[in-house]
Amino acid sequence: MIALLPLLPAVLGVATWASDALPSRRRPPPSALGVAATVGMLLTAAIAALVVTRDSTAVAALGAGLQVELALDPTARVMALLVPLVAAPVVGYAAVHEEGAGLPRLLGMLQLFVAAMLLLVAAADLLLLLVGWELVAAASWGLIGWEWRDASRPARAAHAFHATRAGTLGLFVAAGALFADTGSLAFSSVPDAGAGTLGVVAAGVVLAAVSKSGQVPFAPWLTSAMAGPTPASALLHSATMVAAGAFALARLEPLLAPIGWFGPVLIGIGLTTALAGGIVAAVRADAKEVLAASTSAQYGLMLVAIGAGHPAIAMLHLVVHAVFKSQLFLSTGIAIEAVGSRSLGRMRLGGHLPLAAWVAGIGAAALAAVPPLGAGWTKEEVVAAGAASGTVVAVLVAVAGGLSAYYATRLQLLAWGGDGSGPRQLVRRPRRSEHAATIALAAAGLLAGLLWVPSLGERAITALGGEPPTGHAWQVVLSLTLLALGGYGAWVVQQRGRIATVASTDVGHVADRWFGLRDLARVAVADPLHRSSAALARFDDRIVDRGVQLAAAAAEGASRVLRRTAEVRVDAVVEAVARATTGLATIGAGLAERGVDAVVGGVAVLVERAGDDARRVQTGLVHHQFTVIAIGLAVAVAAALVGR
Amino acid sequence: MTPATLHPLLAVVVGGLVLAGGAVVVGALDAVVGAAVAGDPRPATAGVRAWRRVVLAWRRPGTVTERPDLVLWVVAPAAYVGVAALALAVLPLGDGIAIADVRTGIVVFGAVEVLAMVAVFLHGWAANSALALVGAYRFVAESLSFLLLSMFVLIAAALPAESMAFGEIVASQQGLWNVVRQPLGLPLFTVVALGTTFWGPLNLPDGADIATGTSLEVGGPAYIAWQVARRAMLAVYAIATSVVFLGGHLGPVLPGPVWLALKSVVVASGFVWLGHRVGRVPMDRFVRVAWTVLLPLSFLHLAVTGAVVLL
Amino acid sequence: MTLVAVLVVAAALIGVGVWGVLSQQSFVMVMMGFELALNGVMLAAAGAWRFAAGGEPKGQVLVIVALFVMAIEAAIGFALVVAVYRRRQADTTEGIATMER
Amino acid sequence: MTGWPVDVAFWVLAVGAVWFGWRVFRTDSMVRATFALLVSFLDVGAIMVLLLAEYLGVALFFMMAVEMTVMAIFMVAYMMNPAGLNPMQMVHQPRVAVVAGVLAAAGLAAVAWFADLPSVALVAPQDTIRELGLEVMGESMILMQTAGITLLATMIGAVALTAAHGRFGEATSGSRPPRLDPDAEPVEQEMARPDPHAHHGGHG
Repeated sequence: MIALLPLLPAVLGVATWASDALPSRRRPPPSALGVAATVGMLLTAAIAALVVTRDSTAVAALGAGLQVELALDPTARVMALLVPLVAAPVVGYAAVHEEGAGLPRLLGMLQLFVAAMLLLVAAADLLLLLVGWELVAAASWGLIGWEWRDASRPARAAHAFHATRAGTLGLFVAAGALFADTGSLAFSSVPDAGAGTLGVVAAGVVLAAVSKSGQVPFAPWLTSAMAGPTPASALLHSATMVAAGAFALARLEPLLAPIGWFGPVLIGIGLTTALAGGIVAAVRADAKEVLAASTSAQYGLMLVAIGAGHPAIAMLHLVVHAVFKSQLFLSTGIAIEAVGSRSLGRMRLGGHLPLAAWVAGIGAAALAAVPPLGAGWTKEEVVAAGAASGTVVAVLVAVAGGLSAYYATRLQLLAWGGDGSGPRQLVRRPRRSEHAATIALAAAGLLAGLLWVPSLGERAITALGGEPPTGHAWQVVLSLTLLALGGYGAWVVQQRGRIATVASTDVGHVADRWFGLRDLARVAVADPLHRSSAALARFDDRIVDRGVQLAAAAAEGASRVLRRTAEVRVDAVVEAVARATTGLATIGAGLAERGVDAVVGGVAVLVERAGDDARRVQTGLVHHQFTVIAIGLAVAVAAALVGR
Repeated sequence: MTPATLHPLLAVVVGGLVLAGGAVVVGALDAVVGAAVAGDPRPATAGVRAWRRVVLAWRRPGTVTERPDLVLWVVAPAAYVGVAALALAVLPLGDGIAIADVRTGIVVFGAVEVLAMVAVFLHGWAANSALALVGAYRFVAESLSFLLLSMFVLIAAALPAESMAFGEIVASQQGLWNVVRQPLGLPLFTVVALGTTFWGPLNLPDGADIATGTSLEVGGPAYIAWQVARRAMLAVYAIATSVVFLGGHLGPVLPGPVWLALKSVVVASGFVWLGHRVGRVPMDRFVRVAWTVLLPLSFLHLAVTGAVVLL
Repeated sequence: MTLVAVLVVAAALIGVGVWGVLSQQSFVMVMMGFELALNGVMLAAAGAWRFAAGGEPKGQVLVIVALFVMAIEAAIGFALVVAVYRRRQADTTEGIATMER
Repeated sequence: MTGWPVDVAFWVLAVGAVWFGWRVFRTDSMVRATFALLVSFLDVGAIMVLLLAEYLGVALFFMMAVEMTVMAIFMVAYMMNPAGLNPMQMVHQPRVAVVAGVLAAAGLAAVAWFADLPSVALVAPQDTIRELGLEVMGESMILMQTAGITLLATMIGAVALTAAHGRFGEATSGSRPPRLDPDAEPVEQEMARPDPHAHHGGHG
């Protein structure tokens, strides 16, 4: 049963993609594909519901002592339901929003993306987690680079892929360490691991999760991921790719919490990202990139909750965030299509599309964590959870909340303001089904407001296996004040007409570039890589080669000098000896001269030939390289024998 | 079933007799069936009259080509007969009578087909003559196209027997012959048989369209040796077909070897009849059909057989 | 027939293979050298399976893995030969020196 | 299988395997070289049968015969002299190669001779084929699956490398046909588009 969870969307995805290969007149129309994909996602959600109620598990032995297990714990149950439910409107939206030849591929990959995420969610051991992790990354690469004919897309897809893959190495290390220590990869075997191993596992998981969830210092990849089509971004940011990091941490938190540094590190990373991401989101001029930065910031808040020992709250925030963020992406997609540009400076569509503006407003309010909405409640809980780890944490979370109010208001005013400064006419009017998708998600977001009902909210937390944190009135007052301040600030700045131009100031410019993090990545990783390889090549060219030539020349010169001095000396000897025995002396001198001469000349020739030989190695010819490999192998074997 | 192995000396005698006799019988059958198909009023005498053609062939002149590989030229027909003998060795000739009923029977048979390909290639190549080389190339392309198919058919036959030995395959047909149980097997294996012996419709390497291809340059005795080798191989394939699909030596009243001989003669008649009735298939069409139709069919055959065995 | 005998024959095959790889100019001949060396490897593995591992089934699997390696080497090798010949008209190791320096 | 006939057979086959292996690189015809290698493989396959690895030995026959035939065709296709019957010698760094080969053989033989190898002989009679089958379908399943995926990747890679025209146009675009004299510059005009019907079916 549980195996169906990833299998069904995978099969559907492959089938959808395969329809691309049909001759064009027998290819199903986009609407049929969209309906099929939506129904498929709802079906998957139904299966998820069955699995959750039946508590189904599956175990398969792979041989060689390896076994894989699929099972859902409370954290995973939420995700298993959330992923297909969010994906359903998104795939439907994608079918009408994105047109063109690649639609079956896009829909197929979206479903494969969901399948990979569900595999990751249902995994009960590090091996399957790793498989899902990699598949999610691969699927996101395919989605970001969907429009591969535009040359810049594959490059940005590769950036996102490499950034997250770099973190995945951590997961490999964690799995390796766990297997080496306990002989098993199951999550349940983590407590059996020794303290050192546990540390390695935790470090690996944190590295992987931080990279996946777009946290500092990996945050900029999320902005690169914006090169993908809007539905892909909506899914990637809400329930699949980015959520994987926070999910993995929440799922493993009970096992890794005994490590002393685990909580503080997460809180540190989370807070830094929440603040940095907030500032970036506050200055970006590209609508989708604003949302991307805000995703980083919101996931930062989740990491804070996990670090504070409240994974349940993090999961609730993740769920609420998934709903409103996917909705915001879809709404923003409408705006982008309507004006034909992603720049916030050109939008202000409130006059043209009042309905879309109102729906987007609900999402923006949720992003700002305005009280009657569910997101407001979860943010207050994060503040309360943070307060348990220190007042400073709570205050900083509240400040991050204020920032989110600022950028949410800014986004809403710029994109959907109705002051009439928008475009004269729209490039493309949104379809009805696009509206339907956003409205469905917005309604779900409004429904989440029920969390404010005290008993319901607490029950939600306990259902996830957590305990409600004890909040204080001052925290609520502080965060609400900061929230109001943020929103008001954005409005004031907008009134003065400067809101879109912040990016042109120095501070804004720095923030716009992710505080140099992107440059750091380039400077710290990419450039050194290129430069060191270039330097190595140069070294090879100049130093090694030159050295060999110089040595040869020097040896030759030295031999010449030697020969000359030798001649002089020998002459002297000859003269000295000649006084005694001229005949013998002449013979002796001749011998000595020839001997020394031969030795010196021989050395010179040898050195020169050695130099030539050393240069011959770099011919680029395969058989010479084979020879070198053979010699190297022999040396290695000899070394192994000697070292025994 | 007890390990069925003849005494080495006896095995050599039996093997030699079966090969030689098989070649003669196939030759005679070919003549008789050919005459019947052509409308000869007395086809039965055609078998005797065929000896006259052998005598004529003996006088066929050979060609002295530039720098031929004489060793391989002589070795090739011998190798072809040798692999035919190897194939014969793993086939059970009666209940408990076999030259070497090894456990890897079908793998050996597969190896025989491949080695036959090598032998034919060498025969064409060693002559150092253009058309003979074309024939050799043709045979390799043709062979590669049906090799996989042959393995799938044989594996399918091995599945109900749960053994790769031909003895077990015969034993598994006690109740129902494979020709009924695996209806696709016999037609597909016929393609393999005609292909490996380059007979009739699949006589591509020695076809008249390239002036008898690999046997173009060889003179009388060598030519006869080559033709005898082909006929011996066809006889072995007739026996193999009977063993795999027609229950081998199984049958009432008569002793096992007689049953096998009867079935093999019927199968061989079928083969030579096909050779006279069906025209030569163009090279490219055969290769295309083999890869795109026959190979998927054999997949299907194997999958269905496997499913039936599991159920 | 002892383990040492089998291993010595395998060593000889590997040695001949190495000689072939290093001395031949044609790509296909170089591949033949590799195959001969792998032939020795398989023989050594089979010998070890028979005489030193007591017929442990995994020993036979090792030989099959060597067969896989050989198949992959041949397939990719031939494909590379075809690709290089198409691009550069090169069929000997001297024909491509683009990796020089 | 034991006794002096087995020993005699082993040594005959062993000498044959090495001798034909050596002939591969000494013969002047490419096709002869390929089939010398095939004989070397067949000898090793027969030794495996003697070693009771019956299935492996026969499978080796099967695989190598196909591979060597394909190799022979490649040799002929990529050699200048038609059919590869005319003598030719194409070697380089002969002394280095001989030294390396002798050293490799001597070193490995020395290891075989002097190392203290474990000695746990197979207890005959044992059904090694059935054991292999159970191993492949059980414990080593993951290995087989990995190998299957790798082979699939190999097929795709080989087809991608050899495809005459792909996503980015003709494979021969930009390349020039060779002159008959191997040392001459290639001719000026670009390669003609290959006839898609000209090349024959795949490999075994």
